[in-house]
Amino acid sequence: MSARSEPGLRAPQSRTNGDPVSEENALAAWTADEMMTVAAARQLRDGAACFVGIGLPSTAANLARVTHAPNLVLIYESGCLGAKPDRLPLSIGDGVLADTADAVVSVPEVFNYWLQPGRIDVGFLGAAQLDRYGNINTTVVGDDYAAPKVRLPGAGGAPEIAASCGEVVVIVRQNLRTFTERVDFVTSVGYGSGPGDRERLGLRGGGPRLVITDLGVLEPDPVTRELTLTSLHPGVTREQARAATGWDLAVAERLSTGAPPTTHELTVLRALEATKHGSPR
Amino acid sequence: MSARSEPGLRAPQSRTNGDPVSEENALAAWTADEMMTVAAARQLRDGAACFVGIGLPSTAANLARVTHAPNLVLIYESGCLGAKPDRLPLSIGDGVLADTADAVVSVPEVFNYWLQPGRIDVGFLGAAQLDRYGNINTTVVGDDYAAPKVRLPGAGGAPEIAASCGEVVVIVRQNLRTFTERVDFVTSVGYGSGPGDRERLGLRGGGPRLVITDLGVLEPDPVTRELTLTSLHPGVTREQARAATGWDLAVAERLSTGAPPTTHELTVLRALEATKHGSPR
Amino acid sequence: MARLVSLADGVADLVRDGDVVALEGFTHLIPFAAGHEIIRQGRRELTLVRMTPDVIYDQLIGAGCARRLVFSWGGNPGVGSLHRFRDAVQHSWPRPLELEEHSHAGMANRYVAGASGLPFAVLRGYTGTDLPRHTTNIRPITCPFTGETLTAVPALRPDVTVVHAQRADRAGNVQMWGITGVQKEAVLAAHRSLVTVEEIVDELEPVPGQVVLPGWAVTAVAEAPGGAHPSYAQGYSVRDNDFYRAWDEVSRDRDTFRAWLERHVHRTGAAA
Amino acid sequence: MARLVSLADGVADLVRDGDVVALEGFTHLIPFAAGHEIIRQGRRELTLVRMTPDVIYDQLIGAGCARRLVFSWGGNPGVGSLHRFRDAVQHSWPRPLELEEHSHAGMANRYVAGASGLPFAVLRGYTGTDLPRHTTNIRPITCPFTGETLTAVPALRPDVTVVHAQRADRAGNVQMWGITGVQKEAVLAAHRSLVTVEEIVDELEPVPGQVVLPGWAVTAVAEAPGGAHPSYAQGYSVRDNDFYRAWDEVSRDRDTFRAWLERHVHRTGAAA
Repeated sequence: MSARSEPGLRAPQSRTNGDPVSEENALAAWTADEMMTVAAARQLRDGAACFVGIGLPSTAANLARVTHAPNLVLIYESGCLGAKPDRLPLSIGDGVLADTADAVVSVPEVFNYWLQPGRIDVGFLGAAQLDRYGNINTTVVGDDYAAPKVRLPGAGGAPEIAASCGEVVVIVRQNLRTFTERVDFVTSVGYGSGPGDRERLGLRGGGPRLVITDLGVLEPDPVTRELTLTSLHPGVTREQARAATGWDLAVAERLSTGAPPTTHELTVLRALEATKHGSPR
Repeated sequence: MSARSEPGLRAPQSRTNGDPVSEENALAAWTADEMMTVAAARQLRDGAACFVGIGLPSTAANLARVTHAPNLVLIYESGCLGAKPDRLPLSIGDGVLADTADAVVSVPEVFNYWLQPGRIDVGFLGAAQLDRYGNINTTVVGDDYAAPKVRLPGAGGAPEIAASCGEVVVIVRQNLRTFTERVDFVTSVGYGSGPGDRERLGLRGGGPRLVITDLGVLEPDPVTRELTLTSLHPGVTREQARAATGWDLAVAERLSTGAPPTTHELTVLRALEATKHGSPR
Repeated sequence: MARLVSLADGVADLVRDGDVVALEGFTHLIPFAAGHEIIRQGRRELTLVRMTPDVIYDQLIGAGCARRLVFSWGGNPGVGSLHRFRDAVQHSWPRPLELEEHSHAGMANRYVAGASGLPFAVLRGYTGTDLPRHTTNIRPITCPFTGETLTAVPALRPDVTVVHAQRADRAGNVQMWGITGVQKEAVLAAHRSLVTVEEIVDELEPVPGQVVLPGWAVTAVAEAPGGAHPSYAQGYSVRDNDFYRAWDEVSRDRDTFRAWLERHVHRTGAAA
Repeated sequence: MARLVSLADGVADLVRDGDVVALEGFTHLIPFAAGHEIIRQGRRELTLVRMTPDVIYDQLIGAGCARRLVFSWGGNPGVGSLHRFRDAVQHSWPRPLELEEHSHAGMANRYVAGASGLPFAVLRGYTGTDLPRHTTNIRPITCPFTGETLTAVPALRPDVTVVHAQRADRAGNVQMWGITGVQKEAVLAAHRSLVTVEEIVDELEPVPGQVVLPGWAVTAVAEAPGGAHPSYAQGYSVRDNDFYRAWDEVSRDRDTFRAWLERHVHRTGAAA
């Protein structure tokens, strides 16, 4: 049940409300990452087909499946279609995914027959850097590709997930390192440099519909395509969000506040997280 | 045990030698089709991978497998790799092929991963018409494609079998209907219009190595690529072969005579044929 | 999730006059029952697509359902020619039949392109043959890396694909095994799909060699036990080779064919 | 028929200095034992190819075997970054590492093209990303039917592909099941192939979800029980997630890594 926090993440202190003396208080003392995961899970409608990356996306998708979306179809790039894991996989290829899938297909098939034609409703992506148009970098930090400051894992399935899914949901912690004016490398295209770019490029999926962070939720402006803060998590201020963004963050006129995690959501999420912390049976 | 003969086939009478009074004589009284099948089977070396069409090619390949080539790998376009049928299939998709195969793959896979890259040593083809360069027609008889004299089944797998297998063996009854100066439609390319044509077309397989008929065996001249009669079945004369050919048939200087079917070959062949004449168990 | 429907409702709903229709099945698992229902419901002006149009397409063509055939091998497997197909091509009976003709490799790749959401597929094929003379759907393409010339064929995107499988569960997940041919590609390439099955079960027991089509990728599933006859469903039935042999005689003559159709298709209702 | 060999002999025979080598396996069935044998035998100047270079490639890179990496995602799945990979890219330790970088879809299709004997593959991919700026191996291609622009990538043809599978029989027919990734394509795309297996058996009992590679399409098979550890072989072992987590610490420091390599690879012989 340890909260996963990353060095450098400026976790808003306001969100660990008080001393966890009772079980109820312990549940109430949710972390920023938990709020982010719960907010992401809530966005998944039952019955949707969802292309799931490992880490927070997988946690959120499984949380949704165990709570409000029992018929969510989880698709992992390892070839597992309709996986129904009873514990969180550590990787996209854990045995529990193949064991519980409706079908296990080859990796070329999952990309060619399932992702590419636009059969997947929702693509769930993480990001190391994100810009105001939802373009994503997971390749290198630094201006020089050949001599990067930080070498990141790279593209994986993301470029085509971002291109082909009906819509994309990005889960990323919001801070000056991740929310940058310009990504150092475009690994996956959001809205390019603005309106009409996806169409010009011939990308057939809808692009980022939501960016869910540890501070709140951003949505692309319907006209300018610029990511706009539309919702804050409980206890977070718009100033905190703007201070954690490397560009002049647009804020919606009607800025809502998300509901905190329910006891049920937290209980299920923590039970799921607990299954990840050992090797599988 | 009925001999399959086709109306119009001029079966050389010399080959039913005498009255079948004893069992040995009965075995000795082989038909032209049996000789053709046996001659084809003998050409298959043990361990080769062989792309098998239905009918005479399938019969010959299975005869080879049951006699001298137990490790012959039979590949059917239905996706059965390494089929080991204990009876002759009527179609390329009989259940016995899937039941006995090393692997059953999809039809796209058999063409893309197995045939196209040149993994198959021998392609076994039939023909409705054949010309002096081994080009094959199985599409239409008559000059006008749109209003054919006879509409034949068409290409099936043959064009790419002829293009991609290490070598091609053609089994066809030899007569003026089949051995034509010019095929009415090139369904599958042999040597095109002569030396260098396969290379110019970029066909990577070796092309027809043998044409086995009910009269004898033809092989392409190493220089001119023209099919040349190199062997006659027992009891057949070169004049019969030339009379059954719609062009001026080249005959090898050293024209050999093939060995008649052995008792073992005939017994096995007839046992195989008998398995084809009912519905499977 | 696929809808569970009766065969009659499935055909009424999903197969429409003028459609591009693929009934696939490679010797094994041929959707005969669905084909007969299409004949019974009197569909017209269909473009029939199939790698191996065999007896079921001979029946559809003879019954006058088809305007056009896109195919790679039209015969009675192991027996010989298709007489209704021949009669349509050679004598326009009961109506003219346009042909678009390919090789198996080309047709298989056209379905693959359709299933993959690509406009075309690339293969080594057709080179030197007379096939490209008769359609604009076979074209050269140059490799942007090696300069080599290969062959391109356009994607097949049927309006509706119909296949037969062994089993489905109540969510419409479809399971087939044995020779599964190009059925997965044909279903995924199509705008709509109808799968007939030997039986609908509560749970799909995994089987070696199985291909599973998730229910959310299938439009409708209809139970049609024996729906592949005279083709077969591995684990449920064997191929009725005698029927295929007998078809040669039945189909040779127009009147014999019509009588057969009347008796064995029109006067036989679909499973409810 | 594939030759049955010891792992040491198989690597000695089939993996050569300067080769383009693909060790494939998608989280499941990663050929760790074979990778360790490559390190032990001191192979140099390899071009390593793999969709998901993870811990085994981190080890090969850290051990100095690789000159170049062709890949689409280089991380420790579910844990984080690969420190030896990073150190090679950022600080050229123990030697510089050239990169050629793709997406998963691109890499998978490159193997498909290789397995299919085609010089290139077509996909909807890479569009708008910065990936094409850094390699000439991603190019536009125009559909000859619709005029649409798509992306082409060249075939991968490794000199040798190494994979791990559950079982083989004595003729070298290989059977794997569970998540089988891109292994079939990687083997068929290669000029030579080495398959390590959990066990060699007399007869391959069919298993649901199996992929069978015929022995005549494989160069050599070596028995290497547990040869996927810390990855796993479905039906034989489970993924050692603790190892993957611990690797983060082991690999962070060059000396700790060297000590680990000495103890767990160099001082451990291959299975005979």
